[in-house]
Amino acid sequence: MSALPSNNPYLPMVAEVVDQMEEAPDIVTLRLRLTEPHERDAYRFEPGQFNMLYLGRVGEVPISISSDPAEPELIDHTIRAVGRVTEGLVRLREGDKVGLRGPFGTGWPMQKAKDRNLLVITGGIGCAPTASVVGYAHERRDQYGKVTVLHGVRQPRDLIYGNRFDAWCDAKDTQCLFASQESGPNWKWHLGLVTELLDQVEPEAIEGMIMMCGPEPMMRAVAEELLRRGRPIDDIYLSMERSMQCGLGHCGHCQYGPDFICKDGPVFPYARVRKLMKVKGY
Amino acid sequence: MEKPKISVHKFSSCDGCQVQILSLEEELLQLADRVDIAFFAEATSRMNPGPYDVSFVEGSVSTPHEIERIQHVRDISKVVVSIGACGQSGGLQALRNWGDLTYYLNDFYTEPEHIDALPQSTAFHDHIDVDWEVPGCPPDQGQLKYVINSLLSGAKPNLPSEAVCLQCKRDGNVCVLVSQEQPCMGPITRTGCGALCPHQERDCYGCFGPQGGGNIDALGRRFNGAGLTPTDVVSRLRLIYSWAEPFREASRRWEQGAQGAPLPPQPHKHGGMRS
Amino acid sequence: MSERKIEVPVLARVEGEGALHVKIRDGQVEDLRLRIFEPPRFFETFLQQRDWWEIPDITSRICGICPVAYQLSSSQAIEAAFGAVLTPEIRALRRLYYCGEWIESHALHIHLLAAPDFFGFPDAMSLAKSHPAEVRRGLHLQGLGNDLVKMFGGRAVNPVGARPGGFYRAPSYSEVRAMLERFRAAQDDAAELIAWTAKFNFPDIQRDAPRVSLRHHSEYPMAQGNILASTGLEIDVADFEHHYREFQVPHSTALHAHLDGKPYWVGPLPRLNNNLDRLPDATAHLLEKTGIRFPSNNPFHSAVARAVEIHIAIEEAIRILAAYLKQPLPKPYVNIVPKEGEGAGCTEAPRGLLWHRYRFNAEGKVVKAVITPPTSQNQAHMENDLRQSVLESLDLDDGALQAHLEAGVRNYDPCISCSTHFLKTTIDRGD
Amino acid sequence: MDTAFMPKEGLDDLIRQLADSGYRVFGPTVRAGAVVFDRVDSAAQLPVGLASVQEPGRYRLEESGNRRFFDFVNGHESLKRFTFASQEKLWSFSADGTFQSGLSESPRTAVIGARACDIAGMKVQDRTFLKGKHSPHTDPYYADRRRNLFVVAVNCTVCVSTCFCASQNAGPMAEDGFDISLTELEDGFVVETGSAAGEAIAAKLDLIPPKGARERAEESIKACAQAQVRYIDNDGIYELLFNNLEHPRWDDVAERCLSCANCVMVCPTCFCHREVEVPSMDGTGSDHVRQWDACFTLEHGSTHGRHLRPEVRQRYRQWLTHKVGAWWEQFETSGCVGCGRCITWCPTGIDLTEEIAAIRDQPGEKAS
Ligand SMILES: Cc1cc2nc3c(=O)[nH]c(=O)nc-3n(C[C@H](O)[C@H](O)[C@H](O)COP(=O)(O)OP(=O)(O)OC[C@H]3O[C@@H](n4cnc5c(N)ncnc54)[C@H](O)[C@@H]3O)c2cc1C
Ligand code: SF4
Ligand code: SF4
Ligand code: SF4
Repeated sequence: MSALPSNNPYLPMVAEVVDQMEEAPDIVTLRLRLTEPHERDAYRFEPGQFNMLYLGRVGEVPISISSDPAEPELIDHTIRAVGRVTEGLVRLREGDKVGLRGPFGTGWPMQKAKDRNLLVITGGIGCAPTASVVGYAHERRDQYGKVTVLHGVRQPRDLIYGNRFDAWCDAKDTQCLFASQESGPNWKWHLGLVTELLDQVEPEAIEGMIMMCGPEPMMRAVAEELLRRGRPIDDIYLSMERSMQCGLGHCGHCQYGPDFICKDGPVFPYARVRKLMKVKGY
Repeated sequence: MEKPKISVHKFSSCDGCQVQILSLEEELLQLADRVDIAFFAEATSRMNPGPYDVSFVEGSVSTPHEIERIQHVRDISKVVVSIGACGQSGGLQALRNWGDLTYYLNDFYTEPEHIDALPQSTAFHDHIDVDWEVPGCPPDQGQLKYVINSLLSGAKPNLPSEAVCLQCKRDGNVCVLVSQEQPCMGPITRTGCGALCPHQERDCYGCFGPQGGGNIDALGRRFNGAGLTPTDVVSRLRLIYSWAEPFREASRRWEQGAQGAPLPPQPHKHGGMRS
Repeated sequence: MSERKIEVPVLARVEGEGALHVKIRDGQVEDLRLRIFEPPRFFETFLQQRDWWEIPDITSRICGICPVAYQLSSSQAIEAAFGAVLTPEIRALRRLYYCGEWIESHALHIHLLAAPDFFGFPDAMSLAKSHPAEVRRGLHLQGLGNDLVKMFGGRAVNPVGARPGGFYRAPSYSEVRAMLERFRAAQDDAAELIAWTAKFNFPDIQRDAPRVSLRHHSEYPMAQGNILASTGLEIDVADFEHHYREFQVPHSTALHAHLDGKPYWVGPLPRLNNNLDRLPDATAHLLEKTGIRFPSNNPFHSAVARAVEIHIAIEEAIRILAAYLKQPLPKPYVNIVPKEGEGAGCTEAPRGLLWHRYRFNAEGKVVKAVITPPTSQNQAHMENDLRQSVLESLDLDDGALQAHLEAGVRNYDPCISCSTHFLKTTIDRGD
Repeated sequence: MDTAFMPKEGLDDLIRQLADSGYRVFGPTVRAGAVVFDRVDSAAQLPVGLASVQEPGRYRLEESGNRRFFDFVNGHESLKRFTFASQEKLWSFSADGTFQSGLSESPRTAVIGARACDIAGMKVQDRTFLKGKHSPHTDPYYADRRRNLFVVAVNCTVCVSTCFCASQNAGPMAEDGFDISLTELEDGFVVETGSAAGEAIAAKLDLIPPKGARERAEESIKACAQAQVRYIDNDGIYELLFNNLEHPRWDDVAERCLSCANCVMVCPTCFCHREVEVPSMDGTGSDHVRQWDACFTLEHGSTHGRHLRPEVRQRYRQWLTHKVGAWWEQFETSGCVGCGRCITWCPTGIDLTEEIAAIRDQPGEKAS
């Protein structure tokens, strides 16, 4: 009989929390480091990829990598506590251990976007996948043009990514615009839909590579608006989210038309998913 | 760190849910090491009046006094977990909700005027906010352990709401509905038991309550196709979880009249058949 | 004039919820009530109109502690009503199934409910710290009994495999073989358990009352036989209602039951006392070695009786399992053809006689159901016992007296949840 | 080895030889009125003289009137349960933060009576679970079982009303993917080998030259294919279904679908699974377990506290469009091998071939 395979993609590696940063009341960035030196040395990722993080005795969830691929030893995950596993993950402290499998999936088209402006559109509450894009471009300022970030929320209190947005707004050649569907005290930005922000940015921004992450109806509305404005569909990318159990294209939970979001995505060209996104309950 | 204080309280019930805890064998001792069993009348003479971190409540609410008691338990407990069918739906004894209490009292008691009973046997969530519900008559020990362990780890217990059929098939059972026309409730019943009835080669009778996304009327039509009358269908739905909303409402629909053609349609006519 | 009151608002380590009130005046028991506040659940009423085949699934929910007893008494009554006769093989399987419940229920009672009293602990979890091996042995026996029930019914509480006429499924060869091995391995544990319980520090008391149990011509009785009283009365189970009477007594809220006009006693100790000549040899030998003289009228010896019955059940299970391996059963039930009629059934629940009677219409739907659980039968005798205990122990302080009385209640393993019509009594709202 | 012939009695010998060579031998046996795979140690345990009558939502075993072993066609179980375990521990976690793989060399297992559609189903699952053109990762648990599986195929000479393997190019004859294949005739079996392991076992059997048996066997297999009444028209099926995602037929089927997932569970190609945590009561470790899952459950598509597919029609549509449509895009094959199990074992008798045909009959319709 042949020997058992040594390489088991279902088996987590061990990672240690080396830093823990609170972004907002229920959003935490965990900086992780693989404990095994050879695993650490071999680990590489791209912006937009994700890991499966395992919390002992509780469970495993997909979380995007939000740090810079140039420093693969330190892997950041910005996590919002929404349920069983994530609520436990955000309680972890320096020195705690988690299981880590990854990286998985295809990332943002950062090569294709070289020398171009970037239009990053996010929605909902805190959108980690796009953070990696902005961070990546900021680290390589000479390779990318202007970065424009449009962020839409339902109500002002959903705008909770405070520190990070402040840093982005202050960065060179970066513009941030916000929209809220409902008004509230001290809301000084746009009142309305994130699509309406497109009127407020300079035309060159819209000419850039477009990368989106957020609720599907929002992404679809923005993408369709951009198409109406004559943007080519090939310039529009978005990151999708589905339930994922394995990250390997085996468990079937993220099966989406002809794709598995975990391996064929999570970042897709809009053209690939446009038709299905229209269908309720797909 | 101080051990979390847990308590177990009984209301109108058969005690079976508590027995599921008492029969955890070695694991009962392990649990006792990890928590302070502050109140559990059936297991210990120590009776700490509270407050508690987690209270497990068994049974349904069927007397005025029980309303007061469950409210008190809620007041003195951080987390309240209802265990079992009675607590989740009023239980088997909610069958009386379909009739008239005075009939039951007169049928039963020589001096009914002295009996303190509410007209209906109801779930805890009808009276207080319940944090978690563990289904089943009785609940499954594996699910109970999972919930206890989750709460002790500070994690939300997510129990699946799918049909019994999935576990039935994982276990390799033969479908008694398809192979023997037994009126199996598995397709509309929530998983958790381990598909015990089909394993015993009999029909499921719904003791874990309605599944999350089932189609009760279609199964009723299937039973109809297997020879059950609408009255029989009502009776299938009105057993252990008769007062859980999906079964309650569907049984009312079936009481009011037919629900369309029996299933499956015979003989075959359409489509992918070479004639 | 002195007055003492013992109030036990919630009896601990009993099954179900009950309370005990005692009022002592001038050295006399003025009032003693074992109060049941289990709310009514109307089982007998909502059995009406249900189909015959649903009954065991419903009655098992009366009591989560002895569901097998309920299923089997129901099934017997149904079979009697419809004239169905079991084959000897199916009857043997039923006995095997019942062995599981006896073992499980008795082991639970000895270790989790009763034993802590004899060692001065509040519960078995504390007892396990000083007597880890004994408690673990007990829990494993309990588990073994549970697993035997599970072989037939998937789970030990409200198992699902029994039906009128037998079982839905015959256990497989491999299940039975594995079970047999485990039972053989448990024989020593059961023997040691008898010796262990016999050394408990028993109060020396005697309680006289007619002992009532089933009596079978050759076996230790479980689910077959006549009803026998130590007074000499022996009747068919169908005649039980002619001798048995429930009635109310002044100054007590609880309903009392008499057999031929007298309080009586059911449960493991009366059963053992009545059937000492029906013990398997190995068990009889072990019982003799305890040095306790049987028949015994000391209710505390119920703990030994339970251990003895665990041993009997293990011996019996081994015998039946081994026979089954030689001849597995193709069809595990006899067909039932419903007809109009009436039938009674009676089996020995771990805590005593459990008697059912049903009347059916021609379609096999229930017209009337009567269920008489063991606890209600013991009620009158139990209160007499406690009354006597109070008088014998007046010199104890309140705490010790209460503990003594509670332990006395536990001897009967009253199963309060199953007090179906044991509740046909007034719950006095004035108190 | 050339084609050979094995008299009836040889079946017992085959079982013995497999057992003697260290395999756990599974074969078809009768339980609860149907055929299931169970451990066997003699041919007497097989369902000799039984045939299955299968219709939508109905399965019955009846006397076949002859003494053949394999006229029952199939039961609800396929080879899937031998390669893709319905529940298994992936790994365990200990309090010290380490992980222990749940992988252990699986026992060598021989299965007698796999049908062509079962083998086809296994080959479809290979595309999901084994690294290659269609999958970037090998599932070692699957791979290990797959490696230790010895398949004794049985070519179908009779079929039931729900069979349509011919339409899916998946049978009734197994072309490859077996170690030994048998075709049953009145007097014995035509035997072929498909692997070195198969050769080794066949060498120990008393085989004789087939004479005309091979031709007779081929005849009856062909007749079996021709007797099949159901089919799927696979022409442009991906486009057909994905252009009709709002077709009223989805509402129609939702009236009948119980959302019980039986179709998924019995399908030899469905591979969805979920991972669950089983923490130990002593508070130290836990097991990470996976089990078969299905797109018919509410939880399957739940994200952000909302159900992705709250309606039955959406869940049925997810299943069918993937199975017979998107599968072509992902795996270059249909996800349906025409075994008919989902038709027979659907409690309400939903027939996917009929649902597809209904959409094909009136494409482009929109739900009102
Ligand atoms: C590719 C990918 C990248 C992700 N990146 C991030 C990230 O960087 N930061 C972050 O905070 N979250 C991210 N998520 C979402 C995150 O995986 C879920 O919030 C998490 O799985 C919820 O698990 P839980 O156990 O905490 O909650 P549960 O208790 O399981 O569920 C809480 C709620 O979350 C829903 N949920 C469960 N699984 C998922 C899932 N896979 N996706 C979305 N919702 C789910 C449930 O339906 C439930 O309503 C990502 C998801 C995907 C698929
Ligand atoms: S036997 Fe019942 S639970 Fe099992 S698959 Fe059939 S319908 Fe579902
Ligand atoms: S199969 Fe159904 S009735 Fe049987 S135990 Fe499970 S949920 Fe209860
Ligand atoms: S979809 Fe149905 S017919 Fe096709 S392979 Fe699966 S179970 Fe068989």
